[in-house]
Amino acid sequence: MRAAGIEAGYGRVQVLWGAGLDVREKESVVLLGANGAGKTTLLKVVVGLLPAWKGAVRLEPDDVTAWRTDKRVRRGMAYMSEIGVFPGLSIDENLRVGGQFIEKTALKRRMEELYAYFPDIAHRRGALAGSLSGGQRKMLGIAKALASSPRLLVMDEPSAGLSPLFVGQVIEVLSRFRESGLAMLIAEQNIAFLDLADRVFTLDGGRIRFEGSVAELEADDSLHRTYFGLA
Amino acid sequence: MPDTGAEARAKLVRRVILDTSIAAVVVIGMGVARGVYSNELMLFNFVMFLALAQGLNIIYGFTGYLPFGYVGFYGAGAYGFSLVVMHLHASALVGMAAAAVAALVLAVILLPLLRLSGAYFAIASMAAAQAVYEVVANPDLENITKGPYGVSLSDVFAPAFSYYIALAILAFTLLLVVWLRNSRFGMSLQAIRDDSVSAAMAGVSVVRGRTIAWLLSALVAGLVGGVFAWHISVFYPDTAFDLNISIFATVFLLFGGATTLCGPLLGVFILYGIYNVIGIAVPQYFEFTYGALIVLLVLFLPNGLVSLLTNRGIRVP
Amino acid sequence: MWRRRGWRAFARHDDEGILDDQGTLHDDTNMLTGAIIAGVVFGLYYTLVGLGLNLVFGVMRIVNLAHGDFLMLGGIAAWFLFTSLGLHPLVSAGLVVVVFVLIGLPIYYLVVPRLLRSRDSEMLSLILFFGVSQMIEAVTTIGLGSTERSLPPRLLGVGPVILFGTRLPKAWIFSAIASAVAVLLVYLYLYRTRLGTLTRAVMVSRDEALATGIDVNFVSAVAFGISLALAGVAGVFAPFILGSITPNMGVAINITAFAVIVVGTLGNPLGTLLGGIIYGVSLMLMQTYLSSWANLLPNLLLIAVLLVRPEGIFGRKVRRA
Amino acid sequence: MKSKALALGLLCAVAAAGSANAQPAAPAAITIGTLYASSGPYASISMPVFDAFKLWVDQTNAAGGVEVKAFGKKIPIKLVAYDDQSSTATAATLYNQLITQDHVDLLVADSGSVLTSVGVPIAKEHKQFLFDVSGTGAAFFTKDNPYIALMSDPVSTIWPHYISDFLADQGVKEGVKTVAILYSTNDFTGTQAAALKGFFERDGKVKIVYYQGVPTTTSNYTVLINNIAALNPDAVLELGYVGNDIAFLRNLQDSGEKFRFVFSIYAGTEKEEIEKNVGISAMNGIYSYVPASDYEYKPDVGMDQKAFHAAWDKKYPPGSGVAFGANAIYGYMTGLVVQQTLATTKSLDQMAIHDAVFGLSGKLKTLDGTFELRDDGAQIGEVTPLGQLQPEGKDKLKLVAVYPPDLANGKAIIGK
Repeated sequence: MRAAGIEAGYGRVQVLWGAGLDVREKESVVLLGANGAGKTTLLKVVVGLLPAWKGAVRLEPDDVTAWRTDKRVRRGMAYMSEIGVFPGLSIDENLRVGGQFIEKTALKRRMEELYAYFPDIAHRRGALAGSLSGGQRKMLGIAKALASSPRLLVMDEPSAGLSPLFVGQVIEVLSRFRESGLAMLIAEQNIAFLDLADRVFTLDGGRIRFEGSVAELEADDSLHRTYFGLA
Repeated sequence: MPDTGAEARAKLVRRVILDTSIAAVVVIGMGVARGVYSNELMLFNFVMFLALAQGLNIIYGFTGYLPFGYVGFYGAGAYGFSLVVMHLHASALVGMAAAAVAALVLAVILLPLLRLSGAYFAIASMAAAQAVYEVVANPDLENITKGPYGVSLSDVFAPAFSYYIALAILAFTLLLVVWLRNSRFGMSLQAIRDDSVSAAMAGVSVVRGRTIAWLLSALVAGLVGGVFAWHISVFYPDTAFDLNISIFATVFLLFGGATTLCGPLLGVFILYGIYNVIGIAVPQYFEFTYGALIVLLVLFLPNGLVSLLTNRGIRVP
Repeated sequence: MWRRRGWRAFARHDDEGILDDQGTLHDDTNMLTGAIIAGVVFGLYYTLVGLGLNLVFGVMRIVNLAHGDFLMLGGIAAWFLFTSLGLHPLVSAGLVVVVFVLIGLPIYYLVVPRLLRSRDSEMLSLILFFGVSQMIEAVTTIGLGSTERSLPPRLLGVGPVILFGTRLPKAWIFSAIASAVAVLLVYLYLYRTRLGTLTRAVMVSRDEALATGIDVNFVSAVAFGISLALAGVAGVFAPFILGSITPNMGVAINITAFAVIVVGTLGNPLGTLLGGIIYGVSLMLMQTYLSSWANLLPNLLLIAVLLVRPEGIFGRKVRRA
Repeated sequence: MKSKALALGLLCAVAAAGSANAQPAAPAAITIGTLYASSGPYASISMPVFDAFKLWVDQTNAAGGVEVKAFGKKIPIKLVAYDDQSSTATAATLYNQLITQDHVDLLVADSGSVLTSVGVPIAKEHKQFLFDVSGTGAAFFTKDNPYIALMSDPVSTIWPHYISDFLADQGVKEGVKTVAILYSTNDFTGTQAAALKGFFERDGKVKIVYYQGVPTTTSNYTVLINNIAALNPDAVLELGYVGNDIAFLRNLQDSGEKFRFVFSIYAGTEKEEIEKNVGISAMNGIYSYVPASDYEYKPDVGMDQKAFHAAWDKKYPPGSGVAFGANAIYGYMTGLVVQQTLATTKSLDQMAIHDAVFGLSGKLKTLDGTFELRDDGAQIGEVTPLGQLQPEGKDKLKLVAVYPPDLANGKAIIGK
């Protein structure tokens, strides 16, 4: 997946000024940025929830810039928003909605696989997602996004609203999927997620400031101060 | 105005002068029109709708609440006027005071509706107006309201005098809008409309602001309803609570563009003008065109005619 | 009402020397139970009237102020099919469902996606559909004139059906059954089909549905079509329940339909069932004990529910501050 | 700017006064202004009146115009008609329009009390005589207002007395002891109900066991009928508009309840319209008023009922929308009064027209009976006998006048 020269915004307010990034096959990329830097906006352009004013998004081998989200999802992209689940639907239904494009028996198989990954939610399949705790909800969100067996999982702040303990659990689960060969694009401000990163992009004021490995990021003094604090 | 510089103040003064002169031209124009055009009732209806559209502007334009049942205050005013004149044999001006009081009392009773948002508020206010109508028109209350049998107020019938009182109400309403557009209070109302949470944090009293706008808006409708009762002198409850009155005022307001002074005026002059010219001859075709116009308006020009200019950054009074 | 032998029956038929088992005992308790039973059956019809409106609100968060006019069109269609082709209303009902779903799709794509992009779509939808309602009313009046139209009562059978001792028109039973079937079908659609699950997902959160890659427009368009079909079916029964249909009946229907769906929880189509029954029973009780105030009822119910329990019975936050 | 406008206004006023003062030669046309409601709740009573009035205008013009005594010759009629769509607000503006802009010679009101109401003060204010077709509201007729006369339809308080007379007279003989009155809460039916209640209480022969008003928008009567049945009344009087009567009669049939005497206003007065909507079996045996559309008065002026019905069917073929009924008679009847007024009035001055209209009182006999006015303008001459819908052949119903005896052409059948 490659996005280049993206300019986008809401109404008249421009948020992105020529941002671009790429995620290669089976690669895990973390997009680091403070609140308001434009992370969510960039992800929305990537998955097709927001039109790009300028620039292009490619999901090799296609130019998907003009595609709607549902078409991109069919093509192997999945998006997990900050909310991530439908609180008014049951766990089972959430997964089925996530895997809506998959053929019936394949979906059933896929759901069993996912329940095996997430035993916490597996034994409450009929319960409403709204009744789950924050951590469980996040797990369900991931499971729902993965229900369509995507090649690329795009996540917006999986740590939002979670206690450090649950953040650890989320990272652990994601790392397992990373090992299984899933490509990931994670927008975060929590540096704990850098453990998952093959590469890092940082976004500031609607522009990409840095691109490179975690080690290179840590080597850069000013960036290091911005994201790791003075500690 | 947060800016206290001399230049800003001069700018404000210029704006107020411009707004006020527009208001004055409209009021004087409608006064003069009565001398040259003899269908007084049509002119009176224009004055009524000019005032009602602006009254609605006060609540919708500045707070974002759109009461579909705005006609409830109008009806309350009409009956406030009629009850005092019928039972106490009061003079018409006392009746007008009663009209104002009746509308304000109803507005206070309905204050809790302001807790509802958007469409719920619109629908609930419509139900409230219907409920008041059902009470007023109930034959069990015939001794008080004359029930469904209608009111006759021939004792105070004074078409000329009541026309000028209607003009005075229009002037009052227009000045209210001018004030809201240019005062600190009006600005804070708009801030609440756009973002009630931040406005509250910025120290603007959300509840107080909305309440005042609601009462002012009701007051205007009540006064218009009162002067309507006076001017027409014979009417039935379904005339005073005709939902079309709300709907017309709403369409005029939206067509012209809320929050501005000129928008609602344009809306009334253009649409009600067309209505009176064409609508009278071929009402069904007109009703259809009117409906289509509304649909197109909402889809392509949701902020009204004036947004053609404001979208280009031009300030419309 | 109980119909059995009683002392009053004797008194009544005494001078004719006839006593049959049509002898009647009426008392206050029977008026009460009669009103409640009639109210439930009548309420089922109003469930049908409100069901589609609520579905659209639930899925799109817009208020279709032309719902009553689509209902009227359904009635006109049934009238037309009967007078020109002699079609039975139950057959017409099936045709109306198909045609109205098909009409609903283009109307949806023409109007709603654009509407939903605006700043305050919930509010603007009220106004927009008011315009649509005006257009429908005008076209119908131009085409057909404004007099009352209805279908012969015999089509659904004349004479009463006795239900728990209360006499009810046959037509009421038919429309109550039609309504129950409609509710059941909507339930099956929402809870037993893939598209239905997606529809509920859109109802829960339109944004999340978009993010999940659901084709929200298609799901909504289908819901819109179903909603019109439900209105149309309700319209087919309208001549039997409301006596007759006129081009301008839509507004009154709308107000009642609002009351029904607000009472039964906005945005929850199945809650409409409860709303309809509450409305029906209260209306019949009002007619029994305070008849001239009966019209006050839907309005008061609506306001009371919005203020006291705005989230309805199944809950959703609607208050602003 | 203001003074200029004022001067202009003055000029206009002077011009208007001038033209009014100088007695002009015969005008090219007599302008008659009227309103009608093509949509809304009053369309069903307004359109037949308007169509019938148009029929009269066309007929008159085809004959070379209307005879105007003041000019001693026939002058064609120019009809100016606006659609008020059942809205009183619109109607008020339009009455004003007709008087002040179109300067009509004669002003004819829309049908029904509600749409007439707003015209009454406007006509009075502008000293324009109002031909009130069927606005029977008692408040319209006051001694201090000479600018109104009711053409057809006696005032609501007179209309229903044959019902109570019949029940007190023949009904009681057959054992009718109790009556239930169910009315729609509007001016027209509300005043009739109140009048009936007064008559029954005054006579003291039949007891009212149920007296309830329901909103005019009521569209189903099942529970109301059940409740009435619970009280076992011998007679049931339902007073409503067309839509109410349709719903009531359908629900009554569906409920299977039988009462010995059932009355509904429109079952007879708009028989064809009701028949279309409820079918014959639901109307069999129902009592109603007998309008002139079902009763043959011998007219001195204009067509009789049969000829008029034929002319109507020719111009408005059955099924074309507006059904023949009492309101059609009212519209034609109004035309006849206008015709006779112009044939006798000294001038087109509005007070002269008042004198001419009142001069016809008691003398004019049309297909609607005798035209007679009280001195305040209310109609008291045209009575409406009580009738009953009785089978005629296999699938037809005939409205038979059964009371008072001098007008009766059949015998009432009171149920057992």
